[in-house]
Amino acid sequence: MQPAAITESRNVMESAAFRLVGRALTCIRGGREIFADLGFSLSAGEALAVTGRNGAGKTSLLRLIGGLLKPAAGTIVLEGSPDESPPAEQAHYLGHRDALKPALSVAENLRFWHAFLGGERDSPPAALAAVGLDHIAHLPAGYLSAGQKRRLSMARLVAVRRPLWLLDEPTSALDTAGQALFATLMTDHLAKGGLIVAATHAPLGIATRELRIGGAA
Amino acid sequence: MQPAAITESRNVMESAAFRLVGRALTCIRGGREIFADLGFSLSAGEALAVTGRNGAGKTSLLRLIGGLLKPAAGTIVLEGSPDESPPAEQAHYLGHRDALKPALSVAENLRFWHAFLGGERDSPPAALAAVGLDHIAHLPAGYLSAGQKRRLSMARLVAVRRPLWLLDEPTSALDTAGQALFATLMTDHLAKGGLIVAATHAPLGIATRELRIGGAA
Amino acid sequence: MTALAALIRRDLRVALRVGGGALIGVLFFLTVVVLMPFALGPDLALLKRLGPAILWLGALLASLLTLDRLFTADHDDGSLDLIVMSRAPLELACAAKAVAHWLAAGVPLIVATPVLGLLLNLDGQATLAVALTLLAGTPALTFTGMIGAALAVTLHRGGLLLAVLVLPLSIPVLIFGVAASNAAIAGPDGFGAPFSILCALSLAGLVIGPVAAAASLRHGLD
Amino acid sequence: MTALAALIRRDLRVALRVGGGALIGVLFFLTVVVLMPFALGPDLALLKRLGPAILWLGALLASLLTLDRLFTADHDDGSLDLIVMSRAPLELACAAKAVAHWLAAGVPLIVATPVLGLLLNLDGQATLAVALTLLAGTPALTFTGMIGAALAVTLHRGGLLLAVLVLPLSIPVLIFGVAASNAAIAGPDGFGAPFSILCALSLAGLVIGPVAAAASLRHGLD
Amino acid sequence: MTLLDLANPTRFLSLTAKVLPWLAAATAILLAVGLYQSAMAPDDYQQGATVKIMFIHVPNAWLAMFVWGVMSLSALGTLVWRHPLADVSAKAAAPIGAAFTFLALVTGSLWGRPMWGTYWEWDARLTSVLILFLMYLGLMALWRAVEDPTRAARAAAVLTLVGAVNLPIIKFSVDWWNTLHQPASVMRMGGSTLDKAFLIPLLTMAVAFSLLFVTLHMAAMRNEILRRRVRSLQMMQAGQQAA
Amino acid sequence: MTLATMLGPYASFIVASYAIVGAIVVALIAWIALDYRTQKARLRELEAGGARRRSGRGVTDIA
Ligand code: HEM
Ligand SMILES: Nc1ncnc2c1ncn2[C@@H]1O[C@H](COP(=O)(O)OP(=O)(O)OP(=O)(O)O)[C@@H](O)[C@H]1O
Ligand SMILES: Nc1ncnc2c1ncn2[C@@H]1O[C@H](COP(=O)(O)OP(=O)(O)OP(=O)(O)O)[C@@H](O)[C@H]1O
Ligand SMILES: [Mg+2]
Ligand SMILES: [Mg+2]
Repeated sequence: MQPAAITESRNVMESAAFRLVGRALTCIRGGREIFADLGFSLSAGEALAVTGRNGAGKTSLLRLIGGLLKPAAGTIVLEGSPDESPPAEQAHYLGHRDALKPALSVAENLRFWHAFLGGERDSPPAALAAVGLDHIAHLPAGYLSAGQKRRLSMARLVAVRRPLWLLDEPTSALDTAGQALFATLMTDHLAKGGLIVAATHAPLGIATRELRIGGAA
Repeated sequence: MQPAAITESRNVMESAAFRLVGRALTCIRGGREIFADLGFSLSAGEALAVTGRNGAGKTSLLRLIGGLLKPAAGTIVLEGSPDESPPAEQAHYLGHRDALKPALSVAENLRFWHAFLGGERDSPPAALAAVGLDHIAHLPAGYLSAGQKRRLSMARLVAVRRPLWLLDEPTSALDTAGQALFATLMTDHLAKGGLIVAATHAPLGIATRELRIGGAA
Repeated sequence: MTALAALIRRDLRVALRVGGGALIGVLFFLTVVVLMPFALGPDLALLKRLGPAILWLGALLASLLTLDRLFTADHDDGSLDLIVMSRAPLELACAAKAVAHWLAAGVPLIVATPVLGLLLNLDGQATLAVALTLLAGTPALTFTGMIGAALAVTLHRGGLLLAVLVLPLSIPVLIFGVAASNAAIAGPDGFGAPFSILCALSLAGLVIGPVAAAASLRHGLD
Repeated sequence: MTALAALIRRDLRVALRVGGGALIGVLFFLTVVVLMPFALGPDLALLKRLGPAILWLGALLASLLTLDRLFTADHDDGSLDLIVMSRAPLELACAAKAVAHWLAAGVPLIVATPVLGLLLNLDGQATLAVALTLLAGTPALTFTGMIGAALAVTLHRGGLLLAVLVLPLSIPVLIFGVAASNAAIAGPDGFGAPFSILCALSLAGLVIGPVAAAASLRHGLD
Repeated sequence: MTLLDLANPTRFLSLTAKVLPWLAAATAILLAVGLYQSAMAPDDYQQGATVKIMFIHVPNAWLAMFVWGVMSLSALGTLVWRHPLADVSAKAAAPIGAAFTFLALVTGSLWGRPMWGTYWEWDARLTSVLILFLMYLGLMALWRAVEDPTRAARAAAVLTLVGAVNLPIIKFSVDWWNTLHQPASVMRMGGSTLDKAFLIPLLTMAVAFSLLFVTLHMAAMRNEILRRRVRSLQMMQAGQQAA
Repeated sequence: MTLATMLGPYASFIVASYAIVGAIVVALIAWIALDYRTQKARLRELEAGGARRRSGRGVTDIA
């Protein structure tokens, strides 16, 4: 379907000085206030590790940035974005759920997101190889182990280029080699001027700034 | 529904010298051989950490022990079990999926498993308190964060006593406090003569023997 | 026993709270009945004659609509693993789930019958007879449908394929259900035979359904 | 455009693979039609008269059987988050999903109509007319059903609303569909009016459905 | 050669390779004889030449039911004895059975038009054959829908057995239902006293078609075994590349 | 004497039924024969590619 890699020389991430800024954010879910008056700012090439206890609101913050939740107060903007598009359209979201269809093969799943997400892209087979899944490209995604599913999600980050990565406990289920691989991918992304916001309980293996959300549970 | 705790003084785990033994196990899934000729043995009070790369077959091994997969060859027995019951009926299985109904409240979910699984039990509210979820017992389980869901699954291990725990990456999504809490729970369980088989990529915080599965992906 | 009661209670609670299944069933049932006058034209006598058949068709199709996620929902959230591993025999657990489903989706249909009888111009006694046959026969629909629901887990399949597999299995129930209702309307004589066959089908389903479903679940998990 | 085409292709592929393939749709309608004589009795004249209603009921059932998880499936596996975040307008993405659903569940019915017409003893022209009304009307079923499917995601306890909202919405479609088919069978005169209403319903659905679904998805995610 | 030998697929392959040509030849000869006999058969005083349809209609109808029986036995083999050849046999039989059922329907319809004046009647026997056909198609869809043959085999076995219980019920209930509503408008010659002139070609054709089934079934089973070998080799190659 | 006169007024039905039976049977045979060829070819291809069935797996190897 999507034959070869689209490797333009112009690179959005390099050309613009991105800054992701959240101001005075309040999040209310199910009638309960999760956090209030939260602010942060992140420049191109930086990674932000969002930490906090279970139920503190890390996932909620990522979903706010991705536009999947609306803040009760406050704003989130991606400054320096060339086309005034909302952060969601500049972002990859890697959540707990892998966005895979078990009935489709590994390659089909990736090809779908590759075609659907659009924008600047690399070739799906190369992305599969990058995450070490090329030898099982023909298997139905339903056959994959937990870590293999995670790797397939990671392949999406490689196949489609987006400046902002929103990662929710990205290394869970990955083996040691997988975690190292993922650290390399993130380092590459940052080196190209990308931004990363990652909710995590474990060290990510890259240099990060930390945003600790209070809250309890 | 299930009113109070049933705390008999007789304790199955203490009374019998359990041993979980797997011999010459071969696992075939989807026509592919995952591992072959695997053996292990585990005595009461011991924990076995199953490690290996993504797709090596850790989850598959746990499911074999739990009777959820049939081995292509080999046997798994729980020696010293008082009533000749298969390992599955003596086991708790904590998988990736949390076995929770989002529409039911936290307390209702736990009460259901408490009543359904039967056998020796502790009171559900006490179990909720033990995993630090008592203050949100009335919330629908669908509202929980990833770590809170995991804690609710852990509560099942506490509320219903089973000698054998099968844990698939049990600490994923838990915060530091949660991991420490879980380590305490496991230590208690082992001290009472329980057995633990845990697939994991991260240290569990308890003393374990290790079973490394070869394989790749 | 507590285990099975707990399972029934949980499934009922989920069904009532999520609402979907049972209500879709009843509304679909209603739609089928409402549509008929438009399809048949203003022929009241014909409508009355076809009443039981229409109600039974509605019941059959409605149960099909609500059954397909009976086991898949539990499979998807991991509950099914624990149910299979538990000390309660899987056959009984399957039967318990079927009972809960019937209470949540079958009973509302029977309760709705008198209202729909009005729409179809059935008189009181006829409506009662149809409701009675539904009471005796819908369990059979649930139990045969359950086999399909279990296959859906085994096969990782759903939707129309399952309907195709299950519908032929429920034809006898339909035949005897309609026959018993028609007999009851015509007079009390011919009612006994088809009605007892209907009951027999439900009883047979009570045995075959859970056994077949459990067999298919046991072989099919992975 | 590539994005939407990819979405349609994926949904079609999943539907065909999970549902068992393209032929299953045809088989499903065959099964539903074969069911009818068992309930109504082997009366060819009656079957012929009910033919369009039976076909339309089959269409409604097929779309309901597969519609309820149109968005919930994507929500449960996390795809929906990415679809909402993507650069493709959500309205168009919803429309694409509806198109895929219609292709998988609606088109097989239309293709199968000639076979079923034979079994129901419809003559060639009548069969053609029924197929035509299905072609014009089934999109309306899909598009109204889509609103309910989107609500099911938004309101976690949403099956309830799905049923309450969607089925009444589809009753007019059924009524006009059956009316148009019956008119066509009776003679060419009365066909125009109900048929144009049917087309209007489909067109209105084409606009309202995706917009309403997208609105509900946008506000409802959490 | 014991049954145990046959259980081994490799043994099965080599054995059937020897048997198959003979079976095929016997089938061809018997079919030719049957066709000749039916061509020579006299016209029926009532049905005229259309009675010739009987010689193909009845064998196909018999086989349609017989094949489901074969599949039911295979299903037992799958579920009870876990016999791998039983899966293969069940899967191979389904399309052949469906073809015979289809032919029974078509030839019956073509016979019905001159005899009853209609291609299709919602008659008891006809309807139950149509259901049988639908069940065959459903089963084939099931086999096709699932890539993993062992997994499909068990599901198909459960369904085949439930169908085997169900078919007689349908047949019986439909009979009952027809007599209730209206007397059967079906004119049957009745299997009772068939003239020798018709009986002999009919029986020849029946035997010929049965042989045809055995031959096709055996060949299809061989194909299925090969297909599974291909599959397991492919899987193993994927595994080797992974390692 | 043509076929039609020999078979009476319903010749077309008789011929059609024999023809359809013939066609379907031939199609079945052709399908099975073709299937055999393709499976054989794929097997040869795979074995040429170095894949080898392990011996001693006996009965399970076809599953
Ligand atoms: C679609 C239409 C038809 C179908 C599906 C059908 C089906 C069957 C079946 C299943 C049998 C085997 C029943 C048994 O052995 O118990 C059978 C036998 C037979 N059929 Fe048909 N049939 C059809 C039309 C006809 C017509 C039109 C005629 C002749 C007027 C006919 C004459 C016979 C005869 C003579 C037998 C042999 C009866 C016997 O063995 O006692 N069939 N048919
Ligand atoms: N349902 C299935 N059908 C067929 N093959 C499967 C299925 N599930 C898993 N597999 C395959 O079995 C192998 C082992 O899977 P398993 O889930 O046991 O791995 P794991 O060791 O738990 O990996 P991870 O660390 O990623 O959780 C994988 O290669 C996977 O592709
Ligand atoms: N859908 C929802 N509706 C209402 N409340 C919710 C919902 N999802 C989560 N919450 C609540 O919001 C709070 C924050 O949840 P969130 O998922 O953001 O936590 P988190 O920091 O990601 O926790 P974890 O470390 O466990 O993943 C929790 O207390 C949770 O109960
Ligand atoms: Mg979280
Ligand atoms: Mg695993």
